[in-house]
Amino acid sequence: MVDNPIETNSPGSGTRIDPGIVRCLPDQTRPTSRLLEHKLTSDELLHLYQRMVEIRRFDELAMSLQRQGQLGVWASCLGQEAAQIGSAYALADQDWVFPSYRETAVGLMRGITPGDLLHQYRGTWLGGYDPYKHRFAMNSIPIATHALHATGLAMAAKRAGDNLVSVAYIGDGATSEGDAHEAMNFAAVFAAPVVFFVQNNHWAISVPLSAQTASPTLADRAPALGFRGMMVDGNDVAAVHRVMSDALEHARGGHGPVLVEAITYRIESHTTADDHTRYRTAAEVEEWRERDPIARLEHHLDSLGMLTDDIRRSTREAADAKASAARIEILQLSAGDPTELFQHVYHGERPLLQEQREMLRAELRAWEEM
Amino acid sequence: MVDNPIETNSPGSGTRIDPGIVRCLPDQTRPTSRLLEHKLTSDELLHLYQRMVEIRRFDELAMSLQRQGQLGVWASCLGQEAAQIGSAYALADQDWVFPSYRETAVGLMRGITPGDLLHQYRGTWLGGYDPYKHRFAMNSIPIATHALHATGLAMAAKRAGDNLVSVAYIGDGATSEGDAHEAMNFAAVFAAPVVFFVQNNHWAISVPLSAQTASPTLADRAPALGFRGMMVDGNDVAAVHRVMSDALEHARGGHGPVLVEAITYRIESHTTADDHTRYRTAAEVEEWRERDPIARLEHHLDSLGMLTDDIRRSTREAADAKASAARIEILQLSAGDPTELFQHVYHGERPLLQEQREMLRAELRAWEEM
Amino acid sequence: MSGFSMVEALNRALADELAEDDKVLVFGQDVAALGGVFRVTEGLHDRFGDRVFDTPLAESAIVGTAIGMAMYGYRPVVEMQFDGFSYPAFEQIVSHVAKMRNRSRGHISLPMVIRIPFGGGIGSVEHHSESPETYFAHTAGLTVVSPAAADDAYSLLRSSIRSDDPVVFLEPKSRYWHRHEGTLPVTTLNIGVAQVRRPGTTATLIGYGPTVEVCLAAAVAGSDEGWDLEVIDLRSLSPLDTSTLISSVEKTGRAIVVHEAGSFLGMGAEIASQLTEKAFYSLQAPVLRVTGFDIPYPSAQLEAYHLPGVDRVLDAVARSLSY
Amino acid sequence: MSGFSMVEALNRALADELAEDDKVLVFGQDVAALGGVFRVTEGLHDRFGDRVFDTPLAESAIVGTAIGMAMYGYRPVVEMQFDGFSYPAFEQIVSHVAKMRNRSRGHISLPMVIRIPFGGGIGSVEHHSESPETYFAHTAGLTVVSPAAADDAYSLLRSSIRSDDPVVFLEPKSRYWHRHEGTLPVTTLNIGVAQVRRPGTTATLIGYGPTVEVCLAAAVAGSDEGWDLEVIDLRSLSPLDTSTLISSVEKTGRAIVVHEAGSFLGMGAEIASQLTEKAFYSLQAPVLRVTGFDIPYPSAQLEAYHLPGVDRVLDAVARSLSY
Ligand SMILES: Cc1ncc(C[n+]2csc(CCOP(=O)(O)OP(=O)(O)O)c2C)c(N)n1
Ligand SMILES: Cc1ncc(C[n+]2csc(CCOP(=O)(O)OP(=O)(O)O)c2C)c(N)n1
Ligand SMILES: [Mg+2]
Ligand SMILES: [Mg+2]
Repeated sequence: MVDNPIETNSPGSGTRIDPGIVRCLPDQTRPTSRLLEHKLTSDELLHLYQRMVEIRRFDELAMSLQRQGQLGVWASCLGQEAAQIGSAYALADQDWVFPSYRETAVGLMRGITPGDLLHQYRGTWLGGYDPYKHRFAMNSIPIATHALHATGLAMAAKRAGDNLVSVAYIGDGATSEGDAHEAMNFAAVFAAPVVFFVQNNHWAISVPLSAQTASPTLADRAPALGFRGMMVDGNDVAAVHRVMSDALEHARGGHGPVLVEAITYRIESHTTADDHTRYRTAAEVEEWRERDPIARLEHHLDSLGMLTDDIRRSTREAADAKASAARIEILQLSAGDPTELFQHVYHGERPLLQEQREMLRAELRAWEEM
Repeated sequence: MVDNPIETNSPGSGTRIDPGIVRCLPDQTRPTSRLLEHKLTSDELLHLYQRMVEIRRFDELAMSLQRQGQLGVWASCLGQEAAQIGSAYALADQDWVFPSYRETAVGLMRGITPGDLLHQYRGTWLGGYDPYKHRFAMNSIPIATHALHATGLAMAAKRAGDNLVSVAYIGDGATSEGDAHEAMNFAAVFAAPVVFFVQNNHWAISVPLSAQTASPTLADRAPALGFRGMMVDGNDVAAVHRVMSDALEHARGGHGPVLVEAITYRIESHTTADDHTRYRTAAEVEEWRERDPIARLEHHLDSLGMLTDDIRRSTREAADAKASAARIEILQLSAGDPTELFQHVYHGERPLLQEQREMLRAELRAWEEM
Repeated sequence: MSGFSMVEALNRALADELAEDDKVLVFGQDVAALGGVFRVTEGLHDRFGDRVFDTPLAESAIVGTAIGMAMYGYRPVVEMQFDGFSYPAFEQIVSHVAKMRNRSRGHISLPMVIRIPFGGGIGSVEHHSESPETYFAHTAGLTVVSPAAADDAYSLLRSSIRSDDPVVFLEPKSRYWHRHEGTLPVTTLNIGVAQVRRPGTTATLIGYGPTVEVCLAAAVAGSDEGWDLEVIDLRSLSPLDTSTLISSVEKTGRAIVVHEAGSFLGMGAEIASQLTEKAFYSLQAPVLRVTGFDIPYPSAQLEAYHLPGVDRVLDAVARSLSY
Repeated sequence: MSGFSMVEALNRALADELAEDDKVLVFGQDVAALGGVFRVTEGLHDRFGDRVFDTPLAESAIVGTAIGMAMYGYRPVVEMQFDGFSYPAFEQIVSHVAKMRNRSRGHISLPMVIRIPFGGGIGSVEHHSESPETYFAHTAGLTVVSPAAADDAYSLLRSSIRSDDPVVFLEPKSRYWHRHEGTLPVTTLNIGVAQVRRPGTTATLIGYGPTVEVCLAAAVAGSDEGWDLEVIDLRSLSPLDTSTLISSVEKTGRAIVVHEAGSFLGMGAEIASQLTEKAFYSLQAPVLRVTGFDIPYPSAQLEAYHLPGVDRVLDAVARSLSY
């Protein structure tokens, strides 16, 4: 079944998309009443498949580097590849991304190198890439705070007459923070071109969605504030791409912000420092493993006759090769000269920091001489 | 026309009352499609009339005391008497009120004396009444912050098994603050017996409602968070009483929080320090003056033949007498011994404050001797 | 009326920056049609249109969206309506405004100004008379300044808007209506440089914002006692102009810091520590502090007891001289 | 394993208070099923049911609702997951927690504890290693304490829960797993009293939380130089036990304050100022400060350069002795 209800919605404000959760690819684990058309060519589907495999491979690499003590901590996005890659693929170059700590796939899609992206986790610096080059803002660890930065940047771009959309990636837990509300309200009031892309992965560390909100949806926050909310199956890369494309178009067209709730699941623990077996059942995780976004796409490609053994193999090999290269890049990261600590605190020089830098310099010299 | 749609709503969550704005008393200024039954006897209506007149008289007194330099500032609630008095009248003794700075009428309805209530504005102390005696928390000046205190107290009362509802009075502007969102979300998640009574008086100092939200209603925030929202004509004391009674019953019955949006208008400037002619038209104010809540009730009582000249006169005289007494009480307020400044900062004694108190005491002695 | 008030100076500084640099934006609560509760932004919306605009009532959002705008190349000047209402924005200020440049290894500059009317003495209600400078000055990554005079307010605000570092700009409410002789524009000292407002030899009085006037009045009164008091206006709390303070103390041997904030971890603590460390042999008495009490800011009728006044400053001078 | 860690001590203190007083509640993010990210609340939800519960992800709400509960007679103990995530609650803490008793003229007590794991040295990512003590200790109306040892953690937390004043309880993360010999329960000193952890005569080292261990290690190392260093553990930052500090300095004539927070307006500033004022004639050198740099907390591989260590403390002792 293919239907097209998205266009039938009045643009502008206050509406949430029917029929609820948008899906485009068949889901093997449950009967899907109706599927909508997606906007991807077969080549694009194949490309997304390759990127998903590659990025999952990267996530596995990061997990193992962390276990080897090469990364301080790792926040896996395993299981969320469709949500992240499908949404990132819909972006235009000029669009801006405001990520949390879990948007590895989005960062890689924006062309940031693995090493640059992982400084923070390796502990070599707090950030590592040029956010302007990739239009990918600094990771924001304080939950929901960056939704305001995304809104501010969108207000600025609109004011400048620039044709771009600013996308805030936040989690289900983040929607409880005051900043999330304020960001959405400002975005609505100023009709700013922002998309709030909420990855509802059902957990905020150990707190399940049911303890986070009494509402059946997060998407309904949008119409309550006078703007458009949409829900999408976050494990369906084609549906995510489609909904995100519509959302971006809506925002780009001057119709104000959009909230996209992508329903997905965090397969791993919150981070490598967490142990999810303490608070959720293996059965629940298993249920979602069966809804794996890569398997879903694979199945679809298969049914189209597009997935030969050759392609599978070359995809895997390409992913392995990229992972090997990434591994080398990451292991070569280093913190550099410790006196850089004083370099970026202010634009101008400060006597107090100069003193402290000189003290450190003297210590470093003394240690060297020992 | 009398109808009763409130009971037909499924209690529990996620619903907003139809048919929109509840009204019970005819509004002379516009055709009212349908009026709902109210829950007040004629005696009660008359009583509320008398209290509204009395409290408006009090507000005028406070305005004039401020002009005479006897109060530092005054935040008038003129025009909002129906919203405040109708809602306060619906409360049970055991219920708690968490007011902002404008809830004078509610405070007087809770039995606080004018003097106790006005310490803050006279500048003699930051507060003045026993909040436990009146179940009327300290005025909260930082916008929306007290909505969280109301929610916490409701969570506590529910836990203790006590049959009470906690009411947070907030303004339209307050709904933009993160704290308002967090309070509503916590209340919904913990199904706490709270009523968020939002006086939508169309202005937050100089910022109109249209610049505060892109949504046509504030009540819709509630269903988006999984709880009940209701709208009422805030200049209709009987309708406010009815909606508030229903809201309290809902919350008291364990069905979770309720948001009541009472649509009213701030007739005066924000405070005596403000000049509303800078940002709004005389015509707009005039339009709302014509919807005066006291005149509305008066008209209704008149139409029932309940308002003799005698009653009008005695009401006015009683109000004047109370105002005279209040005036005396307020003028007698004084700050007392300045060393009390150190008395309530901590429960225990602190050497640093003891030193500072001794210094002040010595200065006071020296000044006396001069 | 001749000369100009601090409110007028701030207004003119905003207008001149708005006129000269179209990247400058001014926003906050009630800054447009109303012109701000203190009229600092009066007329700017009329003149500059939507570059001066009102926002919904949410301080975290005001600062948070300013961050996004600054990232995009604008120079936002935002207003927190009162000192006590800057706290909802605290997380944005401490976790992002102060740290973004460092986090991004220098890629991101946030040239933004957070204007905060601060301090007491105007008979206001609670939360309207706070002195939050310690919270900001302790935070690495922020510049914190406060003018004491109208001419300096003009020049400091313009420099703050032009600074590539984020600036917390503390406006002393009790000095808003004080008039200064002369005409605008003026250029005063740079950010980071303190000003000797009155030279002297007996002891050094150190103030900023609202207390500079108190120090100057104490110096006048002190001359009756035969004291020749030096008065320094810090102007900038972070960075702190330690060298001007040291030079003064090397001359006078005595210092008294005066501020409205409580003593405990107030600016006086930092100044006393630095002076003691760096001018140890010059000091003939400990650096003394004359400050607000360590209590919540009191109600209007009691604030006079709380605020540091001329008598307390003179008492401290006497105490200092008794060492 | 013999003895108990600080995490175990804190867990036991919570359990014992929950058991003895049914008004005690424990809540925050991930404190129930997970037992807290540091396992401080492990097992408490199982044992005490819904008196130990998880909340949605909103710090202002956690503190704000705790205020309402405390008003109603409960004694909430709330957790901020990390130091850097206490800032969204800053307004509730500064404008209400600290001021409610005073505002209500003594009618309202807020017996609540805000637990905050704080400080660095655990190789964590940004916002997870902050030292926010100045923000709280500068705020009148709050009590601020920090244990350095596991036994003290137990006793201080129990006293904090029993205090009728709101307490900000700073738990030094780097000491969480350090074991203490002995068995619980124990009773240590009261809130407001500092402890001399090691007597000495050459100079006084003053630390709290994570830096007491650094001071003790420096004292051991210093004995090689022939120095007999006294080490004081503040335990309570506000109130500050000035008299214990004065007595020590009257004996040693020299003091060095050690903390991870930046120097500018850090606790060292307050201590130095008070000691200089109150022990002026005893001090043979300025009170020196060995602190974290005045920069945003650095990344894991650089934090060792930032944190005050034994060598820097010893250098400071040498500098102090050179006066
Ligand atoms: C303001 C703030 N509070 C607490 C934390 C600690 N913390 C880190 S991640 C997290 C859960 C976030 O959940 P969600 O928003 O659903 O994102 P997810 O991790 O599932 O991607 C918490 C509580 C934080 N980083 N920031
Ligand atoms: C956190 C905070 N920010 C700003 C203010 C300054 N302020 C006082 S009242 C007000 C407007 C409030 O509007 P609304 O919530 O609609 O209530 P109303 O005054 O209309 O009753 C503002 C901005 C404040 N008191 N608290
Ligand atoms: Mg999540
Ligand atoms: Mg209003």
